[in-house]
Amino acid sequence: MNDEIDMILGGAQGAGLETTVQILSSAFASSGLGILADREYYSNIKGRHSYVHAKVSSTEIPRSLESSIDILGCMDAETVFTHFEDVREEGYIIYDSSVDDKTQDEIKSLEDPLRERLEDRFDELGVEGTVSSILDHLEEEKDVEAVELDFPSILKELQEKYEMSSSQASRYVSSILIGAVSGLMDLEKNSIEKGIEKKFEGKEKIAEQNMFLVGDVTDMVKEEHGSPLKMEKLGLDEDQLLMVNGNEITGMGKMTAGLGFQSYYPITPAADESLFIEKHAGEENVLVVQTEDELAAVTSCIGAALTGTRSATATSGPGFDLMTEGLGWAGINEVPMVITYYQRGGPSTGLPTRGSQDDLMTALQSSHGSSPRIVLASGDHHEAFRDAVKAFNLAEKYQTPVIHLLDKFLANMVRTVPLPEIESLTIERGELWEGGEDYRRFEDGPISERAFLGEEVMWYTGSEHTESGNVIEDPEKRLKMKEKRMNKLDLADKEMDEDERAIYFGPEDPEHLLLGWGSVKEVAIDSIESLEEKIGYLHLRTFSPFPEEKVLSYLKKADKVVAVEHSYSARVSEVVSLKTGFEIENEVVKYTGRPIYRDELVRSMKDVLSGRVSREVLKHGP
Amino acid sequence: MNDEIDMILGGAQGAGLETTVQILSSAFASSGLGILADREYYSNIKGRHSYVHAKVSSTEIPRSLESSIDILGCMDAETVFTHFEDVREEGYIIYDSSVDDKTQDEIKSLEDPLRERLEDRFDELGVEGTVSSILDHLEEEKDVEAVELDFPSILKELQEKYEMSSSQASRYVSSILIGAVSGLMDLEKNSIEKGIEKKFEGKEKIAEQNMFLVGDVTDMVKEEHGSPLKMEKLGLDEDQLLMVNGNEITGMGKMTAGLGFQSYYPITPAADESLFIEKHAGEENVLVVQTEDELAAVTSCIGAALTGTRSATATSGPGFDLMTEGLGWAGINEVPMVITYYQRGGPSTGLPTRGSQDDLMTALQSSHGSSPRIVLASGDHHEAFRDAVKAFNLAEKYQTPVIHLLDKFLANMVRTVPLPEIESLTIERGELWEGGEDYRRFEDGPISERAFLGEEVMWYTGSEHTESGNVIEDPEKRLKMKEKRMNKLDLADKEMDEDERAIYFGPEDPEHLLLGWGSVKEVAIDSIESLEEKIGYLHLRTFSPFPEEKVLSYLKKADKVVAVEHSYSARVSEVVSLKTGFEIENEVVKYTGRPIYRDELVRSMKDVLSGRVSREVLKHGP
Amino acid sequence: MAREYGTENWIEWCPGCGNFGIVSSLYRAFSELEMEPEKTVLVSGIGCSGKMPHYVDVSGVHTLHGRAIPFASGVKMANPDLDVIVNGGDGDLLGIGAGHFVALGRRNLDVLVMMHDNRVYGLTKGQASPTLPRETQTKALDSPNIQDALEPLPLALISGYTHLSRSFAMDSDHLKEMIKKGIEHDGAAFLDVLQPCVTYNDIHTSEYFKERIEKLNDWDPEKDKNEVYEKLDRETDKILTGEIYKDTDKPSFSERLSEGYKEKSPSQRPIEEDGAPILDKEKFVSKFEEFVVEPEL
Amino acid sequence: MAREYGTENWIEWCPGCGNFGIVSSLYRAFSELEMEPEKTVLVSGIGCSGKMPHYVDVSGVHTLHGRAIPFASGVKMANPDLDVIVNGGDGDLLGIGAGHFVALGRRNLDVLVMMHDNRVYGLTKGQASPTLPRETQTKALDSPNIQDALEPLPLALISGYTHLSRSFAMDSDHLKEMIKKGIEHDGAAFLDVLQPCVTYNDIHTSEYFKERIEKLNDWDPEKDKNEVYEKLDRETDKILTGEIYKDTDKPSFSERLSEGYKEKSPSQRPIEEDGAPILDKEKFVSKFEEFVVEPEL
Ligand SMILES: Cc1ncc(C[n+]2csc(CCOP(=O)(O)OP(=O)(O)O)c2C)c(N)n1
Ligand SMILES: Cc1ncc(C[n+]2csc(CCOP(=O)(O)OP(=O)(O)O)c2C)c(N)n1
Ligand code: SF4
Ligand code: SF4
Ligand SMILES: [Mg+2]
Ligand SMILES: [Mg+2]
Repeated sequence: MNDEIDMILGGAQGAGLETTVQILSSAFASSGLGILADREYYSNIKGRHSYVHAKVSSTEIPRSLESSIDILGCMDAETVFTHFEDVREEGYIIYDSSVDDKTQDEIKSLEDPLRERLEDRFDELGVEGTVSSILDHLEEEKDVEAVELDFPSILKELQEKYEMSSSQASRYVSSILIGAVSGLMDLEKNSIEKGIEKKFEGKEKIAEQNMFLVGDVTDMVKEEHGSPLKMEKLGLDEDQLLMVNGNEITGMGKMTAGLGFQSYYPITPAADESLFIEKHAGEENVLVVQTEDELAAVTSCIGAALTGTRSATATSGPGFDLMTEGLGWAGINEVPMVITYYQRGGPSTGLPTRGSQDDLMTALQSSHGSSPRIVLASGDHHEAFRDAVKAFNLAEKYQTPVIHLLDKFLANMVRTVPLPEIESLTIERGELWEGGEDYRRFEDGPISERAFLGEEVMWYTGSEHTESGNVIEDPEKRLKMKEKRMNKLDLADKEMDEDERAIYFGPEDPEHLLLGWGSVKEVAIDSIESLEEKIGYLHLRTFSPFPEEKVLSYLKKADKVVAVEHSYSARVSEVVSLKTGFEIENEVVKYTGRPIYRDELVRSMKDVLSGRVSREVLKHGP
Repeated sequence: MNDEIDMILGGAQGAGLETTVQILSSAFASSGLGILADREYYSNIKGRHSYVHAKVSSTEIPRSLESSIDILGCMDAETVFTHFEDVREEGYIIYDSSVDDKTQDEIKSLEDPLRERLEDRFDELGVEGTVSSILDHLEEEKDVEAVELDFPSILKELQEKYEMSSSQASRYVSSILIGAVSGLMDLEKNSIEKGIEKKFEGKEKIAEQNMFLVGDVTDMVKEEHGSPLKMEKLGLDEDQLLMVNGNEITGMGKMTAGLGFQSYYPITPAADESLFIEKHAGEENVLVVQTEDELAAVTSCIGAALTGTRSATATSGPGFDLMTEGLGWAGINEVPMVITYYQRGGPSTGLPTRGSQDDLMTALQSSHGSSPRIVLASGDHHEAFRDAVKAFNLAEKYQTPVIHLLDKFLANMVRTVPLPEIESLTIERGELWEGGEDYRRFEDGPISERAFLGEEVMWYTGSEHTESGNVIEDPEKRLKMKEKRMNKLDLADKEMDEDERAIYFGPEDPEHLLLGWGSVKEVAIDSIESLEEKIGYLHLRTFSPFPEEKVLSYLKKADKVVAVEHSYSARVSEVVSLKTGFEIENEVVKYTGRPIYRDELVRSMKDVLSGRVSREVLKHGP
Repeated sequence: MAREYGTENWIEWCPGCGNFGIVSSLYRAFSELEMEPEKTVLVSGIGCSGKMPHYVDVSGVHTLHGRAIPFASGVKMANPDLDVIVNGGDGDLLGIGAGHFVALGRRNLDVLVMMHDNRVYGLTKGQASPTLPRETQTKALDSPNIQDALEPLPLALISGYTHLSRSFAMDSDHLKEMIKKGIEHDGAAFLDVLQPCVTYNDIHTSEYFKERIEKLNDWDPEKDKNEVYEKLDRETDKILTGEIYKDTDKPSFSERLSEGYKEKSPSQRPIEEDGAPILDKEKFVSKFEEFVVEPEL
Repeated sequence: MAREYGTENWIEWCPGCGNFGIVSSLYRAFSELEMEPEKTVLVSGIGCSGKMPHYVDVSGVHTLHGRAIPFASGVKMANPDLDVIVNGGDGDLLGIGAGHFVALGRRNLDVLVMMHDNRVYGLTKGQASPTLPRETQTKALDSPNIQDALEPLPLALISGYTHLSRSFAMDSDHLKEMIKKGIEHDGAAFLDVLQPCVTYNDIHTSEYFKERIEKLNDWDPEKDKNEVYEKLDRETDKILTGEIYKDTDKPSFSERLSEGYKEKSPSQRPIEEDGAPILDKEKFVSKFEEFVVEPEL
């Protein structure tokens, strides 16, 4: 019996992988297993290779992934070629035996560099290059068991039974994978059934057909291989869980916070959040508006915020660039609005469907001139939810824009999580105008009483202005108003608990320190636990106002400090240096856009802690 | 005899001040005097108070201004109210005696905060508040001599002589000021004549009328006051000088560099550069295109650069914000293009016609993801010219965008300068494709051979790409290409002389160090010379690649380091801290948008060096 | 009773500028409509035209160059009870802001857009604006304009605005009426205001416009688009003013939204009770039911 | 002799996508026109449509979402000897890029703009694009579209394009001809290509278009704008294809520039001689004479 299984399921974009994963995850979750699943795909609608890399656990909700896997589920030959080396000793490959003879040359969607590497690798391994030759090799060298399934004939059976065309039947490949995994792991039949019903709600016929196929394949696999990967069934200690990705949980957080207006212009990996909110607008009636571009997204969001509506927009790098002028306007006009910023691989269009943490400086420094902004960053689903709420509270409390940093990893990462503790949340709207004579929007400071458009007469302008919001160029008024605004950040710095802005994980009095933020959080925590050295992880949650004292106190005590980040140059080190003058000398970075795996982080940390290198660049993941 | 005169000439925007200053400057220059003139004005077309603050010298080209002046030339009562306290002991005020009875209440264009300060001040001084009461006060307290001229009757004379209408005559006020200054300083008649002829080229009649008026007033003033401010006439040691502002000299530099295409969208204080280039396109035939916005300005500039044309765009903060997405594209596509970035008061629309240095981080960090960029900053007219040329050389050498930072101070600052040494300039186009088979734009590295569109078939894309410029997501290719690009900056860092990137002025082995960049340069140099302490000034000229070693070596040796900048938070300290970890503890900043005056800098430096304060905020200038 | 809508701010425009005519017509229109100052929002861009809100005693949002329309859209969408009027320059709305100009028509959001059509970039000292005809050389231009002019009314027509009119800054009675009609229309309204810029446009002067203006008489604006397009024929030397087009059939933006929106707009909906989210645990679980898993242990 | 214009890159589009029809028509048009690969530049935005240049063996510039037109404009202005063709999506050109779309017309720059009109945002998974009619609910939409569609051809007409045509991705002969005409036209040309998106647009399918397309016959495109506008009447259920409008009188952008430009464009002018600036000291002094002062000492 196993308490943890790692797997990759792969296939061509648009060929049904999404369905496989949804049904399986739901089955895992309702069996009381914890799941964490990363989704990797090209900037492509159909045909390119995509895969899901998941960990399932019977003892906890998994926090990070391993580069090697127990199960490789292949919808096609490309998946075999792309991932065969990741299968562990004694692992399993589920595949379509009708592609046994395929070679990589026949797979047009394979990118050239991989093709070349494969050629070299096959030479090295002395493998002929067909799918079957690879499987033979794995069996010999690593005792990997092939779960051979003849997809065409399995589908044929379905086709005949339900009188469908062969092209219709071909859409059911997803269920072959489900069946095979279910067989190997001996999943409960009714948890799979529930998953299928949920997925095909209102389409009973289709659900039935899928169930048939799953059952069929499950039986075949069990018969042939038994259920070697059956999991212990301790289960998690909750009676209700959420199964969500980062886009969804963030959207839930925003709606819980009372979001009333969300503008967006479609962009990966942010758009799904807006679509999620639109779909669930429900009786809260959140108005979600698809604007003509990001210039309009940010400015309409500001306009809405001026009416007292909790307003936000969500975007990623290219869109954010276009929002920076608006951001400055919101700053000088003290507008509480939220930009939910999902980072992806840059620069420019870069790797639009891959993850990155390379926009930290962009979020902190973009937009000319200076005005206060608050920058939060979430490291997991739980933080994303809480930060989504907090962002609005801070925006309204300090009357200033808040940037909430997330990334593609989190956006698309599916996970089982405990229900958010809504009871512990508060909605803080900051200083509001209570009525009276002669309202002046920017009276007193640093925080003025805020009235909404519609309540009083007031003026706003992007130019330097008087307390009334009218343009002024007088030097002394300029000094006063600029200071008023900048002081808000100092106030926030005083009022916001440093312990919430930087969180420490690990042993008391660590010898060394790993420093990170955002979605390196969980792999970092898992990694320090795997290292022999006494090492802790300091997790940055708020970059502006920066928790200088707390961070410095940890940095100074550590023997070696190592920054870990998805970027070329460890932006977090730059920020730390800028804010504290402390120079972090070691870094582990990854900028292929693929997630950091626990084992590669552990390995690189060993290299760094031993002093062999001061910078390590991680590369795993196709 | 004097060897230096400080003056302010003021009047309503659009009332002729520009003419006064052009003619006077030209007269000064052709008399062999050095001149430096700052231009202050509102974001307004007509009616708001504007002024020119100048220093004229017979021994050198002045480098900085003083807050107090010898001559205050007033076209109207508002000028008297605004500047009367700046006149030195025994200074002169030229004014229109017909406004003797005016009080500030009658001047609607005066901003409220100044109005309130004046009221308090008049109370303090025990002054009644009319123009004449102020002059009386100055005469009593500071021995300031009023040069009373009855503007209406002087104009009446002109009107009668040349049979014009009174509204026509009113446009000649500028010549009254010229005449008065000319009288006080005993300027050569023919140098004034030359100035007038140049200004009114092709309009002989108008030139004549102005000459008449100038002569008339000169005589009146000399008769009444003599020429107490006559200057020594040593003259400067050059037979040809340029009299230019920063926009013009930068435009000249770009044209000398071989600029072929300049796109722009009008914005203060950048637009005048483009208009200057357009006007002088001449046989070089530079194509200057007014685009529909800055998104188009930057992207059309990139398009033009791809054809091998030296291409640039010029903008300021709000426009730059809109260019950041394009900048990232240029980065990943290794496009040599130049953005001439004139900083002005921010954030947002801010103080659009006032100066600032608050956009340093914006220039360095804007645009998501990371790609190399070179950032140069000029501190005076001479540097602006040389950097304009250098920007193109570096852009082409490293095949990457270059941002050339300037600001509003320099843009509008008129100055006599030696002719640029064109003989010493080179045009370096970097590695060019020499022909052959199978061209691939991004082959080898870090610098690839560049072919122009039109020469070979090639591809560009904002996505991560292969050597051929086709989209790729392969992780290893990604690593390679990203490194290739980032390595260019390391190469530039190796190849670019640190001594040109940071220049030191001052005594050998200074005890203390003043650190600055851009247009604080000259006032900083003048100031260290006025201080008793042994202090030097380190002038930063290149921010990326940052001259880390040289800067650190100076910083470490200094007892106290003081950053000086036109911004709220001394951005240069942030950059230094980010790049070197060195924390600069003292700063003198100014963010009213008015220039830093030598005396206020000296005063504040004394405070800082003595240890009384670590931060000083300068405020002088209305 | 008529109110006074002026403010105490010094007006920055050049003496004789057409903008004075526009602001005074606006005062009059507001008086006659008895606009509530708190419920009325003037949104402007950047330019001479953009300064307008500071001179009018209703709420004012002086935004960014080119972005008045999306700012205004956010305000109006979040609080449809407000009357929202955009003031923009021709550069602002049809140059840098042309994308938003077009997009507003597609939404038919109930906002009046007034364009200060002076054919130059006033505040940046007289460059050609998108309404300046080709080959025209105004004062500040070094050579004749090489870009063609956009025709604002046909562009608005194509974009989907449901109310189109034109008026002249110096004809206060007429302009006032057009402003009123624009405000009263339920949907996206566009008002092209011919505005002399006395400082930089020495061609399209007050006299120029006066000589060419032809007021629409007996013209029923509820016409087919083709007819309107033809009527606006630019080849003639006449400039039509008046209410040119009106479509009351096309639903306005808020009519396109759900019932719930109409009842309680985003700005009016409560979001907390005693500091706790309205969306409490129970509501949360039922709202997001499809994401809730109940493990069977 | 016809050349082959394909590349070796794997084509990313979904099987059956209309873009295959577009690219193959482009190959054919290029072959027939014998386009020189080095002198031909395809400029695209971001979207499924934006990937096009990678599949064509002429120079390709795959730019930013919405900015294909200004990128292309820079290329063409700096080197007018190149043939420049823009490929953009409907979102790219009429959503985020609408401002540039309009501005290109005002310049009448000699560029052909081909719009892949699939009425959805393909690459971002099927949101409504600006050409999707209101109340239409395509596959990926959660509720019917609430924004009106823009009409691309009337918009281009108003904007000043001097060549307008429409074709259908699945009618290769016709499309090829329209591409050729667009390339051959001297001035800004716009070609609206009806393009089925088989993955996200289940309404405007190949069949949908086939049923409605009416090819223009006996239509002389050199017509008055009013007539063209009327012809394009959107109320009918027909979709006209063919060469709809052509104006050869209006000077193209390069004709509007100085003689010097025509002789030597920015990309062709030498800027250095042996590493020294062409603008040497002597030339500098005479060029900037007005700024040179010769102090009389
Ligand atoms: C992003 C940006 N670019 C440029 C400017 C500079 N700018 C200020 S006003 C203006 C144009 C004004 O012209 P118009 O919109 O026609 O208004 P007018 O002054 O004529 O009323 C420009 C380009 C700016 N403020 N912001
Ligand atoms: C500034 C920016 N915003 C958003 C995106 C995301 N994006 C990529 S393609 C696309 C829309 C594609 O639609 P369309 O232009 O119609 O092209 P199609 O895919 O339909 O051919 C969007 C919004 C982006 N790349 N850049
Ligand atoms: S520049 Fe023109 S538009 Fe601007 S205020 Fe002056 S006259 Fe009016
Ligand atoms: S999503 Fe639509 S437009 Fe894009 S490739 Fe697929 S079918 Fe074509
Ligand atoms: Mg204008
Ligand atoms: Mg599309």
